[in-house]
Amino acid sequence: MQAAMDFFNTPANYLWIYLLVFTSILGFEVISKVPTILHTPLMSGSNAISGIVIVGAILLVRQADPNDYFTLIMGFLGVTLGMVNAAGGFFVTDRMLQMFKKKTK
Amino acid sequence: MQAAMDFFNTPANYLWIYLLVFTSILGFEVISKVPTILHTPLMSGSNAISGIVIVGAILLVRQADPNDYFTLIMGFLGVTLGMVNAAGGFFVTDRMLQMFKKKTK
Amino acid sequence: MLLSIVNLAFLIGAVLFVRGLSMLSSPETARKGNIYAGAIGMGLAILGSIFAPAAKLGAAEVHNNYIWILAGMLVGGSIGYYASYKVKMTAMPQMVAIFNGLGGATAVLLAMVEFNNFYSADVPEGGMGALLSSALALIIGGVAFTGSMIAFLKLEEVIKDNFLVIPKFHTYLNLLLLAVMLGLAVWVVAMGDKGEMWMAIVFMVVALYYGISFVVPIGGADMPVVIALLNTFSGLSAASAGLIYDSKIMVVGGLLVGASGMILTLLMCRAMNRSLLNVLIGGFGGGGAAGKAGTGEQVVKEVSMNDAAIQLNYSKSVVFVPGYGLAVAQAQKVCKEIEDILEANGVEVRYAIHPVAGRMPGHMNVLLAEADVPYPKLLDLDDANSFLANADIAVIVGANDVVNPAALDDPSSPIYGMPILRVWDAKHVIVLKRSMNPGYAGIQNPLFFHDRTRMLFGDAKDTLTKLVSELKSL
Amino acid sequence: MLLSIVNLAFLIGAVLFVRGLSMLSSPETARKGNIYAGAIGMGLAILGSIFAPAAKLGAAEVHNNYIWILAGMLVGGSIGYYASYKVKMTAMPQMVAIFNGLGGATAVLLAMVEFNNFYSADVPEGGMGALLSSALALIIGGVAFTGSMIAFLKLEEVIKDNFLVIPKFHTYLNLLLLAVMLGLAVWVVAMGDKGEMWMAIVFMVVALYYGISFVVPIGGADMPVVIALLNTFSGLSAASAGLIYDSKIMVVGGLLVGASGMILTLLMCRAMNRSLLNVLIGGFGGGGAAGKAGTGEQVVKEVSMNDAAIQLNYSKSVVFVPGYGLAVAQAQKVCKEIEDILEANGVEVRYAIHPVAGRMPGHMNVLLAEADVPYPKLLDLDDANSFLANADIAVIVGANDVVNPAALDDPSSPIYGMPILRVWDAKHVIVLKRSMNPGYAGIQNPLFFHDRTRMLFGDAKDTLTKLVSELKSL
Ligand SMILES: NC(=O)c1ccc[n+]([C@@H]2O[C@H](COP(=O)([O-])OP(=O)(O)OC[C@H]3O[C@@H](n4cnc5c(N)ncnc54)[C@H](OP(=O)(O)O)[C@@H]3O)[C@@H](O)[C@H]2O)c1
Ligand SMILES: NC(=O)c1ccc[n+]([C@@H]2O[C@H](COP(=O)([O-])OP(=O)(O)OC[C@H]3O[C@@H](n4cnc5c(N)ncnc54)[C@H](OP(=O)(O)O)[C@@H]3O)[C@@H](O)[C@H]2O)c1
Repeated sequence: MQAAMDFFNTPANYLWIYLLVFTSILGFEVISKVPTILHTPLMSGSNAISGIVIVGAILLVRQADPNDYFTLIMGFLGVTLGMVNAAGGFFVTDRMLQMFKKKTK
Repeated sequence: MQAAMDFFNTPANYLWIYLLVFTSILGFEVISKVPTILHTPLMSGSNAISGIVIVGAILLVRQADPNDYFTLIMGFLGVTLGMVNAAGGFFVTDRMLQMFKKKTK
Repeated sequence: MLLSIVNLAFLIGAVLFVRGLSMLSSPETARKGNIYAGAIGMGLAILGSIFAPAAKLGAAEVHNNYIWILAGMLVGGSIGYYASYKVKMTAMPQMVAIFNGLGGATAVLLAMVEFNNFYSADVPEGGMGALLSSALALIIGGVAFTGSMIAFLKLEEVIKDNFLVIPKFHTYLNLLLLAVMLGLAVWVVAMGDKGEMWMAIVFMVVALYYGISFVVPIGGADMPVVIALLNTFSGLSAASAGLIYDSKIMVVGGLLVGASGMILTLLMCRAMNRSLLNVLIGGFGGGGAAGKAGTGEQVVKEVSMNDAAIQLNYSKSVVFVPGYGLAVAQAQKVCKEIEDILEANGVEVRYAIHPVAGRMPGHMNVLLAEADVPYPKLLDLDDANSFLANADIAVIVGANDVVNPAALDDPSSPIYGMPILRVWDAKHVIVLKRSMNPGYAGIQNPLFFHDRTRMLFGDAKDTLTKLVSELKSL
Repeated sequence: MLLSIVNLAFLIGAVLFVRGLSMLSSPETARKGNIYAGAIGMGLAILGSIFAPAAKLGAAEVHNNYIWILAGMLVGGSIGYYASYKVKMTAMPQMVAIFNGLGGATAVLLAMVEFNNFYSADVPEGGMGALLSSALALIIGGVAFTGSMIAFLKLEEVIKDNFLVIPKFHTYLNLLLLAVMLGLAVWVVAMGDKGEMWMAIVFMVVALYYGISFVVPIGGADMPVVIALLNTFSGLSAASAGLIYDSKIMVVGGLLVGASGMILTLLMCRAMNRSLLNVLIGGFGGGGAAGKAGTGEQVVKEVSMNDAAIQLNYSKSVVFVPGYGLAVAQAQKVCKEIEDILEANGVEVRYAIHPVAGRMPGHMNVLLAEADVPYPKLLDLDDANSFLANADIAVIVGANDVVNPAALDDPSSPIYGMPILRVWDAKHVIVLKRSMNPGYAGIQNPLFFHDRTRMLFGDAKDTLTKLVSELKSL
């Protein structure tokens, strides 16, 4: 308990908590404005953003020892999966939104 | 220039910058939803929030040496002015919004 | 200098995520928004992490191993690109489910490597913070991973609703698993550097199993809600992994996904008039064959193709009510064709869009947009109900649950209380479906036995195509 | 433990600021929102800073000196409370200006003390960060302080538009001052601990003087825009002071105020169809007596009280167009009384609200809310213009610039291009004002010479009160 409180009160961690709280609120504010007709693209588009884990995987591979195959393979898998998520999500969303576009003509 | 970049790149400062950027965006998102009819209360209500400087003044007085009259008087002034801003702003906004309230009956 | 550029790139990337999502709130800017967030923002993040100097990584040595990264990106990018162009619009929920799962899996990988590094280091770095964020990434990512896979398999109907379920006690089993998982998390974090790798492995196994056990008893009909919820999880797991790497852009991106998934989850629950808890532990749809009874006694009236065409042609206003069947039959373009013919004859045509018609939020909108239906013709629930009150004909194209009057008047029905489209307010109702089979909720629909209702059996696309030629020959 | 509670209180306070402001977006929740943000949020922040343990302050010793704090709070609270109950709704801009100034002044005080501590310490704490945030608080707070005071004095008409202004070169003077001020800031920060207190004092003097010089040449008519801008500054100065004290709640609160001020500034500029730059350096209103000419030649037609009453009574629809004069005369309640009488006779009554009518954004809405006019009767610019096209009578109650047709058809007019209310589209126009004096922009209004226009001179409240008795006696 004490340890948890100390953790929370460390200035750097406490600053992180502010960032977490306010970014979450921002997320809710921004996304609650999206109208129903765009909910499918929202779902796939925001899903694509969760491919951001790829950043972690890239940093992991870069730090790995060239002989540490465990880490390298895990990292490679991470980069691959993250990229499928990011690229696939982006392209499918674009494909959908292209349809919405056409009607403005 | 180098000093400025180092400053920006220090992890703690960099984290602060995120908080600054995202809180500002959040502010714009939240406030741009306020309709014209409530702009006067918004002006005075948000103005009241700028009375938050009182926090700084309080911390200042608490740290001052009891014989350091320069700091004490500056701090006292700060607390007073901040309090006028916060309390005055709050009450005047409340007074205004009370009028808006009445019409729902 | 490089560090400043990289830091700035990350910051701009994170801002673009927010900006892109907020541009999604209007059809005019949506496509650009996706490009801002999904291409430029993500691109900056990837470039930033590839070129970040050693100082940013907080590592003494950096070996780069760029070949591994490039290989992963090429493989992943190609699969993603290929999948996105192959997938049918009807299969979007499955696609999102798989992507969720992949994001979650990546978070699990990262967490396990971090545990491994932590325990194998002489002086573990990061202390409680490192363990806490790894534990979070592991739990949330693990549940997102296996949960999404089960959701995918359920949607593909590879596994059935009663697969692996212990009928009465599954809820208790899940609560037990949850408690064990959280207990393990606290234990691992509290042990600090006295912990060992096997603890993390046990923890991972439990988290992965919990994901399976959590989703397995939920009825197939509720999968879209579950997928949106797992979307939240995959976002939060990315955010937790971001804490491991002290990466703000991962945290911001992850939280945005989390917020989006949560909003969609709650929205679907509200549209079905059920609480999230009810979806997660409640039976609905899980029972599977709750309906189907009582078909024998009542009589269903059919209408001929020709009669239907004449009725449509001489009406003043027609409302199409699309549902999941429209998606299955891919009938949206033919539907638009009929709209054009009718409008040319002066008939007023609208589409009534129920918020949970189809299999994901906004499903019908995407399909009709694909067919070039202008969106002012799409009415939402309230507008549609008031329009229906004065409409001549309602044509139900493969919808079922969303037009089931039992939701209004039969308290024993599992969908009782869900707001629905009051199609029987129109003077005539024509229902296009292939059989008397029930919809996703698995229950019979009294609407089909209503006096004003006429059935037109057959695949929606076939039927509509025939209607087009009938209409043209009138 | 105490530290955790204090930290949590600050966090909750900051969240309440956001929540409160977002509740301001609907009249139903607005009052509660103000209580969340202004009372509970601020209360938590104050309590937190009073009880924060020494560790939070980052100081070895804490002397508390609670008596000074208590005294300041009592004095400040009483003044604030008293002022808020004394101020007339018409004087809101002045009040906001003063409060802005106080916030800015506090930030200046804090920055100066920080400089003093920094330079007098053996080993200065905080380095570049401390100097940078103090410099920011000093600049922004200083400008907000003196700028607001000048804005206040201008609104109270204590100082005139040409006071202290060097006619042609003032813009250059300001640019020079700005450059000097920023140069000083860079110098102070770059010198680091080699700096001395006198540098900070020079810096402060320049900043305070810049605030004066910045606002002095701006025309009285543009004061509301300036005040909103200074509101932004006071918020940002609070945020900068927050950086000095490493206080997140000050930063969050300050930034929210900054965003709000900025939005209001841009909104007013847009409603006047001018850029912010044009307001800040451009002459409009500054010239003062640009209008007033040409009154002699054209003829103004008056209407008698009795005729006006009859016209109103037998019309089908009446639009009131309130302006600053309504506020000055405090005529909102009588106006509502006339509305009630007319509506009882079956006349449709609406209010046309121009976004910059009065002296601050939303000014008219507050006044009419005070008189219990239901807000669906308040039409915004576009709705009002389409309603006016079919209205029988437009009654201008102390408005002038916002109904000036020169904005549409006279490219030489200083207000050309500003969107206005097209009152002359109504069948008859009745103008209530005291004289032929121009409005805030200081220019003559061709509307008063229009065929359809009849003047009804006198204080708006008197005139309307007389109209009430005429109407009752009909
Ligand atoms: N949209 C969402 O976000 C969401 C989220 C959660 C849950 N759900 C659930 O999904 C359901 C959606 O309701 P709904 O009315 O759209 O669909 P539904 O109730 O699932 O009914 C679909 C109907 O389409 C017919 N059909 C299938 N293929 C067809 C074809 N090729 N041609 C013609 N008809 C065909 C089926 O009957 P036949 O087999 O006889 O042809 C079935 O009756 C609701 O229960 C809702 O709660 C949706
Ligand atoms: N609202 C804002 O946020 C905002 C912001 C920036 C600028 N402004 C500026 O403020 C102006 C607002 O326009 P406006 O049409 O509301 O007001 P206005 O143009 O300032 O005109 C006010 C009129 O009210 C009359 N008046 C004053 N006291 C009166 C009384 N007791 N009884 C009857 N009439 C009285 C005055 O004429 P007499 O003296 O002859 O009676 C004057 O013509 C615009 O120029 C706008 O750009 C407003």
